[in-house]
Formats: sequence, C-alpha cells, structure tokens
Amino acid sequence: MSAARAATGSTPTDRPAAAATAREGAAPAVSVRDVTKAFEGHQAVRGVSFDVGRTEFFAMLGPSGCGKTTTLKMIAGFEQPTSGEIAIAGRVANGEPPFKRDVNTVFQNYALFPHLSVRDNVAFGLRMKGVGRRERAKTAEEALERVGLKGYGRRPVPGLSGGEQQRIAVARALVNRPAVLLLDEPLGALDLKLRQAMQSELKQIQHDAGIAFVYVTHDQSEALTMADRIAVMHGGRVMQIGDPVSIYERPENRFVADFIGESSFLEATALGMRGDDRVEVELAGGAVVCGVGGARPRGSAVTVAIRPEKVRLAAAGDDDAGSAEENAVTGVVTSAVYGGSDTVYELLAPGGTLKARVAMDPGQGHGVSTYAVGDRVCARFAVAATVAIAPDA
Amino acid sequence: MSAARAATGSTPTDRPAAAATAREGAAPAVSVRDVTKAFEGHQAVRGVSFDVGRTEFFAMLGPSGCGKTTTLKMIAGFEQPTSGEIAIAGRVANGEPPFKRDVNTVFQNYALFPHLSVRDNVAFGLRMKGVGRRERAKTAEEALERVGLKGYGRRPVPGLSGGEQQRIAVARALVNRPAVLLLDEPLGALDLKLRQAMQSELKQIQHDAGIAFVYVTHDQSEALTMADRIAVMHGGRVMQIGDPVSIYERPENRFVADFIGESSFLEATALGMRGDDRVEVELAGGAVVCGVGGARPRGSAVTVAIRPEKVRLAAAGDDDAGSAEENAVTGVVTSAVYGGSDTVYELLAPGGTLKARVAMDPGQGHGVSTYAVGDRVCARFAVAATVAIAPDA
Amino acid sequence: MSLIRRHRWLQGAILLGPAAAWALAFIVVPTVLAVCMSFWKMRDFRLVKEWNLDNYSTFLEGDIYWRGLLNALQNGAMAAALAVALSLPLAHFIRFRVRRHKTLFIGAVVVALWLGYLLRVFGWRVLFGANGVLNTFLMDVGITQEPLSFLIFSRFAIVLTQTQLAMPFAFIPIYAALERVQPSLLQAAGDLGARRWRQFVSVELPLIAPALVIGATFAFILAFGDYFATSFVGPPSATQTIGNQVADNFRATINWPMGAALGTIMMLAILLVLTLPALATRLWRPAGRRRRDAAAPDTTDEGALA
Amino acid sequence: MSTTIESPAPARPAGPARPSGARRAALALRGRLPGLALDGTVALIYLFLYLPAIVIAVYAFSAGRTMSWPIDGLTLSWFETAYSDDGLMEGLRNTLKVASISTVAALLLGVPAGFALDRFDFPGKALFQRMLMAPFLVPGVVSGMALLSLFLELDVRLSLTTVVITHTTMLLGVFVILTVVTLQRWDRSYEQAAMDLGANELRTFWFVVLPNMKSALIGAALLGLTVSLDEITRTFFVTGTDNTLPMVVMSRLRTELSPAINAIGTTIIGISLLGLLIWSLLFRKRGATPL
Amino acid sequence: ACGGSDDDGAATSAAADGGTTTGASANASMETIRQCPVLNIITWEGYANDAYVRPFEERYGIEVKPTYASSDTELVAKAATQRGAFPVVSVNGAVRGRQAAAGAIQPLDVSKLEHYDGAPQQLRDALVIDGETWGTPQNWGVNPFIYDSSVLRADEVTGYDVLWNPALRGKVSLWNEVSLLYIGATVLGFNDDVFDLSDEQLDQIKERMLTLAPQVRTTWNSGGELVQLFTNGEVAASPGWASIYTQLAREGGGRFAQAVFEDSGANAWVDGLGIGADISEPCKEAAYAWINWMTDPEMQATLVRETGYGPAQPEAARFLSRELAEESGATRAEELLRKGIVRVDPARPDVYQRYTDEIVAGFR
Ligand SMILES: Nc1ncnc2c1ncn2[C@@H]1O[C@H](COP(=O)(O)OP(=O)(O)OP(=O)(O)O)[C@@H](O)[C@H]1O
Ligand SMILES: Nc1ncnc2c1ncn2[C@@H]1O[C@H](COP(=O)(O)OP(=O)(O)OP(=O)(O)O)[C@@H](O)[C@H]1O
Ligand SMILES: NCCCCNCCCN
Ligand SMILES: [Mg+2]
Ligand SMILES: [Mg+2]
Repeated sequence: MSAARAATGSTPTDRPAAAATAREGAAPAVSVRDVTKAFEGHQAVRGVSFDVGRTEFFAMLGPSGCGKTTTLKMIAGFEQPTSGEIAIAGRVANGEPPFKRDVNTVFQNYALFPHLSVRDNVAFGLRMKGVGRRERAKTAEEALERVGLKGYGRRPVPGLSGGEQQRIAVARALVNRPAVLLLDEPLGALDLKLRQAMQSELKQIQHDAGIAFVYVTHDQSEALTMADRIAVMHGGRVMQIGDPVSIYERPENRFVADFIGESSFLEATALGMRGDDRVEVELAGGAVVCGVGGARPRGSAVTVAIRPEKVRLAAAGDDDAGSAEENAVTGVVTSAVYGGSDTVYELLAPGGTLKARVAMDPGQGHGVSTYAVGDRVCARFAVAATVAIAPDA
Repeated sequence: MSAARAATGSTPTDRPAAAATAREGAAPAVSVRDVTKAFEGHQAVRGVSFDVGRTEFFAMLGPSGCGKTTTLKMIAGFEQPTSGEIAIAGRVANGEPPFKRDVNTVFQNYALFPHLSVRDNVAFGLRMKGVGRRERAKTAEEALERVGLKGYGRRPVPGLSGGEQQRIAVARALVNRPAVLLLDEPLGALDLKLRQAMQSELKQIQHDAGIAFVYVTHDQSEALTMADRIAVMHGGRVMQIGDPVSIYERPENRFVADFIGESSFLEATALGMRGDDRVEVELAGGAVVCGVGGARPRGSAVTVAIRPEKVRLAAAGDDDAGSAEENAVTGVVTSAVYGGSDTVYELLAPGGTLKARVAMDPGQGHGVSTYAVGDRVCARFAVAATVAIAPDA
Repeated sequence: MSLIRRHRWLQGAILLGPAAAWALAFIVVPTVLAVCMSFWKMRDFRLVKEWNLDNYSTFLEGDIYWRGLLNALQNGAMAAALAVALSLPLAHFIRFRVRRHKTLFIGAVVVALWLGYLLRVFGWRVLFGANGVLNTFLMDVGITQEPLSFLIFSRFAIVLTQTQLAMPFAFIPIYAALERVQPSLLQAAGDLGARRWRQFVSVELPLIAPALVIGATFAFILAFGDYFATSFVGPPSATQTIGNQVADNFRATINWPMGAALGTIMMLAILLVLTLPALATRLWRPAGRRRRDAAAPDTTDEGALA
Repeated sequence: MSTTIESPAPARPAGPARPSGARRAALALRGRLPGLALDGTVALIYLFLYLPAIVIAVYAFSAGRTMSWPIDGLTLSWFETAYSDDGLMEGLRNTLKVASISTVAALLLGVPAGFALDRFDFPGKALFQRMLMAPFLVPGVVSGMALLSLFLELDVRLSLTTVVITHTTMLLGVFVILTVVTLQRWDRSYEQAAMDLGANELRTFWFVVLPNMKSALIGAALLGLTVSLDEITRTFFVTGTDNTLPMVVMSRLRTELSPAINAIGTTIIGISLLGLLIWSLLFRKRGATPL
Repeated sequence: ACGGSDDDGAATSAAADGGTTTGASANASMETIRQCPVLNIITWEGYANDAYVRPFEERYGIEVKPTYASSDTELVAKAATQRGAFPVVSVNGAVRGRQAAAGAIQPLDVSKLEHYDGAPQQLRDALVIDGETWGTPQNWGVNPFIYDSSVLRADEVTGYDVLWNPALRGKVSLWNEVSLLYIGATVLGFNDDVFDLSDEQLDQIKERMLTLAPQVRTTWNSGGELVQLFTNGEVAASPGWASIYTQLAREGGGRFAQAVFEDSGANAWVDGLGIGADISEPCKEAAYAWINWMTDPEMQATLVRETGYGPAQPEAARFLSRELAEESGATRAEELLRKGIVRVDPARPDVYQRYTDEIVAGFR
C-alpha cells in the first residue's frame, strides 16, 4: 500500500477534491485511484493508483498473478472495483459497462470472432455504432492497411498466424478511435523474432495514433524498450512507477531490482553517508563499498543491489582497492556459463553471491571464458551502479 | 539436403555398411539416417541425419513448423519415417512401436494422466513393466525427490503449476531408466524466471542420470546454454550441426546467422583471400572489410554477417580506418533503443543496415544513450567476428 | 450497485422464466399429479379421488408386477452393458483412427436411428424369421435342418434389438468424452511401455469413466422403459414388462391409478439405478475431489444425472 | 465415400543389403494387427446398426407382399403406393410438423435458460437442472403417463398440440444442458471483446454468442429432430386423432404390414444418408462435427 | 319390427341419394353435417376402408377420419380418455358395458336409425343394456380356428383340444386377449357362464392353459400380425378371425384351412356402431349419417366383400354372390350365433385381464 502510494507521486487519494480539480482541462487518459479488487475473499488488487497521460505508452509489468489483468479489466469495465475510483478522460467510469467506455482492448488471446471474416472483425465496432456497410468496409480496409494487412479482409480468422491475428486485434480496437487502448500481453504467444518485430510496430502505431496505451506484460525487456512509464506490480500492489531508466537504474526495493533485469544482492550494514545520496556500507564479509541511497541509521541492515552487467572482472592482484567512484570486491569464481554474446560468472563474494555478465570483448572473435571456476578475481562496479535498498523491502 | 548432409559430419548415408560397423561397440544413443517424413504430400522432414552420443545433451533448434516435433516423434516411435533409418542404442527401430523402444518422452504439454495421482503418474512405466506395488511406490518417491517434489506423491495432477508438472513429467520418464530422453519444448509454457531455473535443473538431471537427452526448442538461448551440440533446423532440413560456440560464432548460412542471436547482413563482393580462412570483400557501399570464410571467386556476391554485440562505436573521426584484425565502417545512426543493460543502435552503413548493441559501460552508472539519431559514427568489429557466407544460403 | 444487482437478477429471470414456467406446468405438476393419482382409484371406469394404498398393495402382492419389474431391469442391464461395449470400440475408432470425414462416421451412427424404431425392430424380425434371410441361408447351405427358433421370439432377440435401439444414445456421450482425450496421453502411455490394450484400459477408460456411466444410463433407461421390442420379438413370457403394464393400464384396462402407481415405481427404480453409478464413480476415484479434468464430461452432465 | 483411415506408414520395400528387412516386415504386420482387428470390429458394428435398414430396403424393392426369402423379383411400385397413401403421408407431415415445432420451441425456451444457468447462480440451481432433464431421463411411458394425467385432469382434448407439448418437454432439458455445456467451453473473452467494441448484452448475444453456438445448436436441433421423429412411447399416450408417422406405422404393422411402409422407411434413411454425405463433404474443411 | 323400415326400392337407392328423407330436410341436415369439421371414427381396422369412406365423403362433403383400435380394451380406453373426440365409436357386445360406464358413448336415438329394424333381434339385443340402445349392429362373426393344412389333417381339427396335438409343438399361436380364457373354459367344459367365472374356475383354466407352454411359439395382438406369422412359417395353428382367414386364403395358395367349432364353444361376436359422448350437434348428425350409411344393406354387402364378416342386415345377401352370401352366413346369423358363445362384457374385466396376462407370461 505505502509503496504504491509513494510511487504514484500524484494526488493522494484521501483528497478527492483535488482529484476533481485535476480532471478539468487536460485530464489524464486514465486515472486509477486507490483501487482494490477482492474475489471471494482473495485480494487480487490492493490499492493501486496511477495516471496515464493522453499520449503516453504506459506499461504494467509484473509476475504472473500480480493483478495486472484484473486492473486492466477494471479499466475496460469487465470488472468493477471493490473500492476506489477509475476515471477515463476525466470522467468517472465506475459502474459503467464496457460498451459505454471510450477504451478498447487488445486481448491476451486476441479474442477475434471466429465466425467473422477479418474485415468484419475489424468493422465490428463500427457496426455496433451504426456506421453504414460501405463506410465500414472502407474504414476497416484502411485500418488493415495501417497494420500491414492490406488484402486480408475476406480471409477467415481461423488459420491466420499469431502475428497476423495480433495485428488484426489492434486494428479492430483502433478503428474505434478510443481515448485509450488497453493491451493485455498482446505479444505473449509470439516467438522471439516476431515479438521483436511487433514491438516496434506497436510502438509506431501508438505514436501515429497519438493515444494512450496501457500495456500489460510480464516481460521486462518488453516494458523497458516500449514504455514511456512503467508500473511494476507485485501481489496486487504497485511496487514502483517510473520511466524505464529510473526503474532499471534506481530500483526502490528488492523486488524491483530482482524482477527488472538481474541483480546480485549483498548483505551489508550501514556505516554512514557520503554526500547527499551516497551511503557507505560494510559488506557482511568485510569489504566497504559505497552506493546510491538515502540516509540510513548507522549499523542498520542494508542490502546492496548490483546488476551483473555493471560488474567488470580482473584477475585478483595487489591493487584491488576501490576508489571514490568505483567499488571493488574480491571473490572466487564458482560458475561460468557461456551464453553466446556473453559469459555469466558467479563469484563467492563478501555479503553473498555476486554475478558478473561479461560481454565478449567486441574486439575479440571467439567467446572463450577468461576465468575458470576456482579463480580468485577482483570485481569492480561503479558507485553510481550500486543501489542501497532496505533488506526485504 | 546438401546442407544437412554436410552438417552431420559423420558417416554418409549412402554407405550403410560403415554405419553398421559404427553400431558395434559404443553405438550412438540415437542415430538418425537420412530420414524423411511426408504427410499427405507435405514434406515435414526432408533427409535429416544426426547421431546423438550416449551421454550427450543434444538440442534440435528451429522455428515453428520446421519439423522438430516430427523428428522427435519418429525417434519415439509415434510416427514412422517415410524413408531413412532410425537406430536406438545401435538397434534399428523402424517399425517398432513406442512401447518397445528404450526411449522416453517428456511431452510439450506434459501429457500427465489427469486421472492418476502424481505418484501413480510417475510409477506408470513401472506398472507397465510389472513391477510390484511396493517397489513402484518406493522408486516413484525417489524419483520425485530427485526432481525436488518430495511429498507430492498423493496430490492429484490438475491444479499443479506448470513447473511442477514439468518436473513430474521428467520424473515419470526418467524412472524407466531409458537410454535416451526426448524432450519437446519442455519449458515452453513456463515464464522467464521459472524457465531459467528449470534449465539448470534439467541440465543437472541429465548430468546425474548420465543418459542422452534430445531436446527440442525454438528458443535459441535455451539451446545455447543447455546443449552440448545443436542441430539447427529449417523447413524440414538440418541447416547446421555443431557445439554452441561454433553455431554462434561460425554460422554456415544466413538462416543460422539470423536465427541464432542477431546478425546484421551487409551485401558485398569478394575481392580475394587473406590467409587460409579470411576473405576480403568490398561492401556494396564501398568500404573494404575482411571476414572469416572459405575461398570465393573474385567478384562473386558475398554476404557478411556481424553480430550487433561485436560492434563497437566511436564518433566518426579522421582515423576511421580498419586494421588487419579489425574492420571499420562509417555510418549514420538511424535509431537508438534503450534496453536496460544496453542500447541498440541501427546504422545506415555501406551494404545495408548495421546494428550495434552497446553494453552500458560497466564503469558508468546510468544508461544514457551516447549517440543520437543522425550522428555519424564509426563502427569497428573484429575480423574474427565477421563471417562471410553465401548470399541467401 | 444494488440497482445493477437487481437488474442482473431481472435479466436472469427473463431468460429463465419461460423455461421455468414450462417446467413447472409440464414437469412438476404432471409428476406430482401422477404420484397423487397413484393413491386414488377407479370406480366404474371413472377416476375417484379417494386416497388409498390399494395400487401399491396390488403391486406388492402381484407376482406378475414383480416379474414385469425384473424383466425390465434385466433388459436395461443387458442393453446398457452391450451398448457401452459396442460404443467403445466405435468411439475409439472414430476418435483415433478416422482422420477425415469424422462427421460422416458419427452421423452414420445417429442416422441409423432415422429408419424409425418400429421398422428397425421389424427389420430384425424379418431377418431372423423362420422364412427369413438368415434361416433360409443356413438351411440352404445345410448348416441347419430346421429354422433356428431362438433367433426370434426369444430373450436373445430382445437383447439384440434393444441394444441396437440404445447404442447411439450410449455412443454420443462416450464419443464426446473421448473427443476431449488428448492423443498425447495415449502416446505417453505407449511411451511408458503400455501396449495398445493397456493404453486403453489404464488411460482411456478411466478418463472417460463418467461418460461411460452416462452412456450406460441412457441405454439402461431406454431398454428399461421399452416394451415394443419385447412384444414384437420377445417370447410371450417377456411381454410383461413394467413399462408395458403402465401402458396397458392406460390404453387398455383404464386403471389410471394403477398405471400411475407402476409409473411411480418405475421412477423410483430409475432414481435408484441413477444414484448407484454416481456413488460408484465417487468411489472409483480415490483422489477424491471432484474436478474438471481434461477428459471428464462437464460436471453438469454428471450433475444432471446424479 | 472417400474416407481416410489413419494407418501405419506403408512398409518400405526392404533394401537388398539389409538382413533385417524380413524381420521388419513381420514387425510392421504385427504392429498393424490390432488396428486391423479394430477396423473389422467397427465394420461389424456398423453392419449391426444398419442390418434392419438393409433388410427393410431390400423388401421395399421386393415385388412380393410377404417378407420371406428369397424375394420375388424387384419393383418400385411400393414407393408409388407409399407416396399416394394419404394416411402415411399425413403421418409424415404430422411428424415433421411436431418434430420441427417442438425442436424450435425447446430451443427458444432452452437456449436462454441454459445461458442464464451458465451466468447466474441461485439456490437450487443444480436441482432445477436435474428437474429439467427428468422428462428425458425417465422412461417414455412414465413421462407420457404423467403428461396424460395432466391432460386428463384438465380435460384437455388430445391432439397434435399435446404431442408437441410432450415432445418439447422431453427436449427442453437436453437443450438446456447442451447450451450450458457449450457455454462452459466457450471463451468469455469473445463476449468481452464485443462489449468492448460497443455491443450491449443483447447485441453481444445476438452478434457473437449465437453465431458461435451455431454448430452446437445445429447438433442439438438434429438430436431433437432425431428423438422427436422416432418418438412413440410418449406420443402413444398423448396423441389424439391426428397421428405421427411412427403411430401410423405402428397401427399399420398391426394390420396389413404393407411393404409401402418399407418404402417410406427406405426413403427416409436414404435421404438422411445422402444428406449426411453431402453435409460431411461440404463441411469437411472445418471438421465441424454436429454433435 | 315396427314401421319406418324402408321398402326395397328406397334402400337400394340409399347409397346413391343419401337416404329416404325428403329433399328439404335432407338439405337442412346436410347443412348441419357439413359444420362437423372432421368425422372422427374409432373402430377396428377394416371397418373404415376407402370402399365406404370415399363415397360417403363425396356424398356429404366432410372428411372421415378413422382411428383404429387394436383390441377391445383399447376401444374402451381410447374412447374413454378422449371423450368427445370420436362422434362414431365402434361398440360391441364385449365392451358396451365398459364404454357406457366410462361415459365414452351415449344412448342412441333409435328413431334416427334407418336400418335398425333390419337387423336380427339377437344382434340388436347384444348391444342393449337395461333398455338403452348403445349401438346398432354392423357385423357379426364366429371366430374360426386357422391352421396349416400341411401340418394338421382336417379330421384332427375337431375342437380346441387340437392345440395340444404333438404335431403343433412350438407351432401354436394364441390371441393375447381374454378370449384365451374362453378357450380354456370350453376345453374344461365351463360353458354355463364363461363371462362370470369364479376364481377357482379361473385358476383351473390358468393351470390347463399353461400346459400349452411347449406348444406355443408366440402370441399375437393384431390380425396382420397373425397373417405374417402364418405366411412366414412361424406358426401352424391359431384361433383367429374370419378376416384373417380371408387374407390367408388369398395369399397362402390353399395352404391354410379354417374350422369353426360350432358345437364346442366357438367365440362369437357382434360389432356395432355407437355415438360418442360429448360431441357437437353437427357431428352427431354426421355420426347418424355414417351409421345409416354403414348399415344400408348394399353397403353391408360391400363390407362383407371387404372383411368376410357376417352382415348385420340379412338384406345384404341380395347384393352378394350366392357363395359369399352362404360363406358369410348372411342369412343364418341367429342360427350360427346361438351355437357359439356370443361375447359380452365379463363381470370382472380386470380380473380376467390379470389371468390372461399371467397365462401369457407363463409361456416360455
Ligand atoms: N475471476 C476471478 N476469481 C477469483 N480469482 C481471480 C479471478 N481473476 C483473477 N483472480 C486472481 O487474482 C489474482 C490476479 O490475477 P490477474 O489475472 O490479474 O493476474 P495477472 O497479473 O494478469 O497474471 P498473468 O500474468 O498470469 O496473466 C490471481 O491470483 C488470480 O488467481
Ligand atoms: N500429423 C500431421 N499431418 C499433417 N501435417 C503435419 C502433421 N504433423 C505435423 N505436420 C506438419 O509438418 C510440419 C512440421 O511440424 P512439426 O510439428 O514437426 O513442427 P515443429 O518444428 O515441432 O514446430 P513447433 O515449434 O510449432 O512445434 C508442419 O508444417 C506441420 O504442419
Ligand atoms: N379386420 C377387422 C377385425 C374385426 C375383428 N372384430 C373382432 C371383435 C371381437 N370382439
Ligand atoms: Mg493476465
Ligand atoms: Mg513441435
């Protein structure tokens, strides 16, 4: 709860008047205020708040079962919040059925109508609005062209490939010119290459359409590459909201640090501050390192998170001391796994296991591991890349 | 066909006598000889040959529909080859029903029996062999323990998580001590974190059991990290067989270069050889680069493949010349995508689009793109990391 | 919120209302009425609503009614067993061996019904008669000297015709359940060393067990209540089935209350027979919990029967 | 009837250099035996299902009046007799009328009810479902008897209407259950998609749910027609002076046993089989099974 | 015989111009009759053949719709459960009491029956209870014993004892009907009042009849069924009806023979025409028209030709060949019926039915 509130960084929910004011003028495309959802005693969503800008690409990221779909469904109107408020383009939408909301959804499994042709699928929303047959067909064809499926109109839906279906689902939603497009893991079923292609395509479509996207995914790299802002969710709560860089570089808690990319966690004790936002800690094994973080009482437990790809390795030597800008720790290699473009080493280091993802030296042709299991190595990582967080936060 | 044959690097199929000899002594766990499979006119598998060593972890990797499952099914005995021969542990198995073959399968969807408890699932093979109830239960419990599911024996199968089901499927197969375990995308349905955890677990199990694994996947990183050897398939053919490093570093054709990891392809014309295995080419845009490859007639078309992560970038300057060991090309940045641990740039370069995946400088804290769209940059990549292949091979 | 609730409740009522009203008028009321009638009596061929237990005591005393009930139960049991036994290989074949034109194979099972029940029964009679195709053939070839008399007007003939009558109805649920059994499960069994027969017994059968029960139940009910086949091809002794006796009390002797009493007894018998397999299925699955697995027909199928 | 039966791959001719060839051929045959046994069993089962029909068809073309073997020459005259027999033709018309009206009525009542049962929970729901199935599950004599009791009590004149009521009652529960079962397998996200695209509940049902239930409904209707067309036990109780074909056939079988009846039966089954053939050829691609 | 009986000439023309009523009243009654939408008749098969129905329909311009009952009991039950549905109800000696008691039929207005007096007294009496006339006679018959002459010699067939003849082992069929009891009664000599047998007598009959079990191949319920059983070689002997024999004689090529046990208690019967209860006035008019139509001597002759049964109007003999007149006993009704047991309602129909069922259930 507190994490979620802190994360929103906008109007606190206990001041509804202020929220009302915010709605005038350019209200956010979607505004979710302290929303909870309980299913038969099970709390699927526990006090989630965020705003999505009018042309923002907003991602909801989190592991399976964290409440992403449920939140999206409440925005779409398929579920009603147990408490809290949802506004779409400044208008409170609680209680409104889906067909009255100015949002459209691209479903996880696409949910294309199997009994209709591609064109009739795309034209469905227009038909419901009472648009004439001719115009419907024309608009639908245009929409299909926009997603690169010109000439697909007459085809039946079953038998189309995943990528094609995905694009039709997008066209079907966009043709209604909604204020917000909701997408629930739209690329989950596609294979890697196709997924990557569709990612840039969707990004382009969002840009061209100039509307808000709320994009649900459990794939962090997808969220990082596509989104303007990301809400990281866990257990029905928002753990952190921010742009990709800040989410990745400055995780606020262990969950985010671990879920987004990889992190090694070293246990430490706070020693004191060094400057405004740098904290000096002593690792459980003895070494002193420095990281980014707020004030901590001296002696309190701190966890230090470091991304494997921020770690450089060198053979352990005499000058294995850190500097003001760089930490250094010595450890023993316990495993080395070749992964094509890089090798991942695990070191037994003070405070825990430290992972290092060592990219092939671009200047070097073949990927041969430099260090063997048992080698003592010195790991160096920038103070700016070291994040001090509360343990188990 | 030719690619497949060349790729096997073992007994040619038109000399069965030699193959027969090979069977004596330590015959391969699985030997697939020139196997084809036609479904009602559609050729699903077109002359595939490979051997799998007795304790080898062998991966079949390829895009959807390339014939992986079909090949696996022929090894298991669920399908019969249209032509060609399959031998298991040195014994020709064509025509033999699955229940007579010394192989077991972990199915793509696990295919656990929903009407049986976890233990009865695992004990099924033993029951078929006529092993007594007591011993069955004991052996099954041991197998469950081995896959980390001690105490799950009495549970019903429906309702177990994907990871649990996956491990039960493995236990159910292993309990029969087959010579070969066949696994058809066993991790396809799991999410990233779980998939990674299961990957190392499976690898461990294979190692402990000391038997051959034939592992089907369309996830290249899975194949690269797990397999001893990989057969890359495409359109029913084997495109290349080799260990992960050679598959990754020395793709033999464009398909492999593109499917395994990422590659940029630059169009070029052969100029001449430089040493035994280096070929010098002129890119379509003018620059001369050198890459790994066999002899090419001067003036013939060549495609040069370069992995994005092998490319280093620097602001374009005066000394943008290559060296004997390093190529250099100048290009204009057309896109830059932030991806957490790295940034991917696309350059308009001579011969085509050149991608560069630039890892965050480990010494640097925040991921900020160094170059902007429109910048002229110099891309450098090692000659050893440049592969010359036939165009459209 | 509460308004929406009520609104939704109203929606349900509108959708359900007509069927519920129909059910009340033509299921509940007639059943209650029939049960009431079984406690009334006829006087001078007119219904008199005086409550009494005479019909039931007549049933208990009348040897012939017991025989009628037993005949019907026996018919039902035989037909159920045979209809399921024949449906299984057929369903298995269509599910796992037929690739194209499944519709044709399935449809052919149902279309066999369209000849009409009477003509089908009659066809058997013609086929098996003393001058029928079979006997003529057997005698011409010299296998028999006299027409075989057990072929018709016999228990054998009843079992045969009723099995045929009931088979499509047993087939439908069994096939539907089998359609939901993934071939990979059988492959897995084969992979684990089960020969075809064991695959069938150890995997296929348990997976469709509930549907077998449903199919057997359909077949049982049809043969249990049937009396045309018995009177057309059965021996005289078998013409007395409880179904026949119900009909006769209405169409012949005009003793509606007696007919209603026998009908009520039939209902009770069916209820008993229906609950037995439900109990058995519950015991069959030691895993206990009722669950919707891949192969089991939906719980509503079971629920409707249980 | 070009049908394909899955069979093991044809045995390859064993190459001369392979001593294992003969053994492999034997293996292949042994592997195929259980399959062949099954094929044979299935052929016998279909024969069993169709023997009466074959017999009836043979005698429909037989010139003689009595149905003994061998037949006395061939004729088409029984078909002529049948088609000009007012009683039979009226019976046929009545049967089709009853079957189609009761099927449609049961669909109109049952599909919305099944829909509601899928969506709404209320106390006694399971009981209600069971109650609806009762007329189908209880032997025909019993439900016929119960309905006749009602009609007698209310002094309702027996007619085709009472027959329609009886048949509708019999089919109602089946259709409700079929609807519920179909909807349980139906992915709700299609409905959500429709609503998301601006369709209210009613239009969602009409434009999306119903079209997708089509094959299930066709299956239900076929089942309904099948059951209704052949219904005698219930009809017997509640029929008035207008008779359905089975009732006419029954009364004819009791008296003259005219081969014209064979001609009618042969016509019905002939047309059905033809229809089935056309249907399965037309819908082969989709693989849609009506049941 | 009172007045109102038509002279010969009028009767002859009845079929042609609709009876002897004067033109005006005929028109009036025609008008009324046409208001009856359908004339529903419940009767035995054979009593509503096209030969009588078609010309009637043409004459009166209304549709006749027969419903056939397959047994006496069904005749009672159908008329009783569908009161008001059938303006014309076949009434016979064995069911008149039950039909009347169940309220299925109403007493006739004899004055509207044009040919009532033409029927022999004995036939008319068979359909009268306590002075109320419930039906007018239409046909009568003495049920023959039918057998396959290749199995039995004519001289062996002298009475129902023949059923026990070893040559008939497994070749006998019996009518599944209470007449079984009358056969047993005849064999046991209980001829006094077969319609009111005591329980002891019934028990004895049952016991005796059950000794037939090895002889009996099957029972039959309808005439057509017995014809099939004979022609298909399933059975070689059975008590039957004249109409069945007529059919067998036509199809069996002389293989089948019949015997009428005139002196040892053959079953005899009288079928008549009655009017259903609770019917509309126009339909009642139409019903009377039908009754008069069917009892017209010329139509009676047609009926004889169609069914082989004796005509209730001896007059019919005039329209029949001498042979047929002789065979059908057209002019000998009273004499023949006196020898047989003319069926009337049993005193305890339900008990009789139960004994019948028990006997049948004991065969094999
Ligand atoms: N209709 C429902 N009834 C009961 N529980 C539900 C319902 N829908 C969702 N839940 C539960 O709420 C929690 C959140 O579900 P939700 O579908 O929102 O997760 P998610 O983040 O979308 O996960 P995924 O990535 O697996 O789609 C889960 O524990 C789920 O089991
Ligand atoms: N039983 C079959 N009948 C007809 N075609 C088939 C059959 N099985 C597979 N195919 C076809 O053979 C080709 C190869 O199929 P296969 O299942 O082996 O692919 P795959 O490599 O396993 O793909 P995926 O990754 O999607 O599982 C496909 O084009 C497929 O459609
Ligand atoms: N085919 C007409 C049959 C008529 C038989 N009547 C018998 C009456 C016995 N009571
Ligand atoms: Mg979800
Ligand atoms: Mg596959």
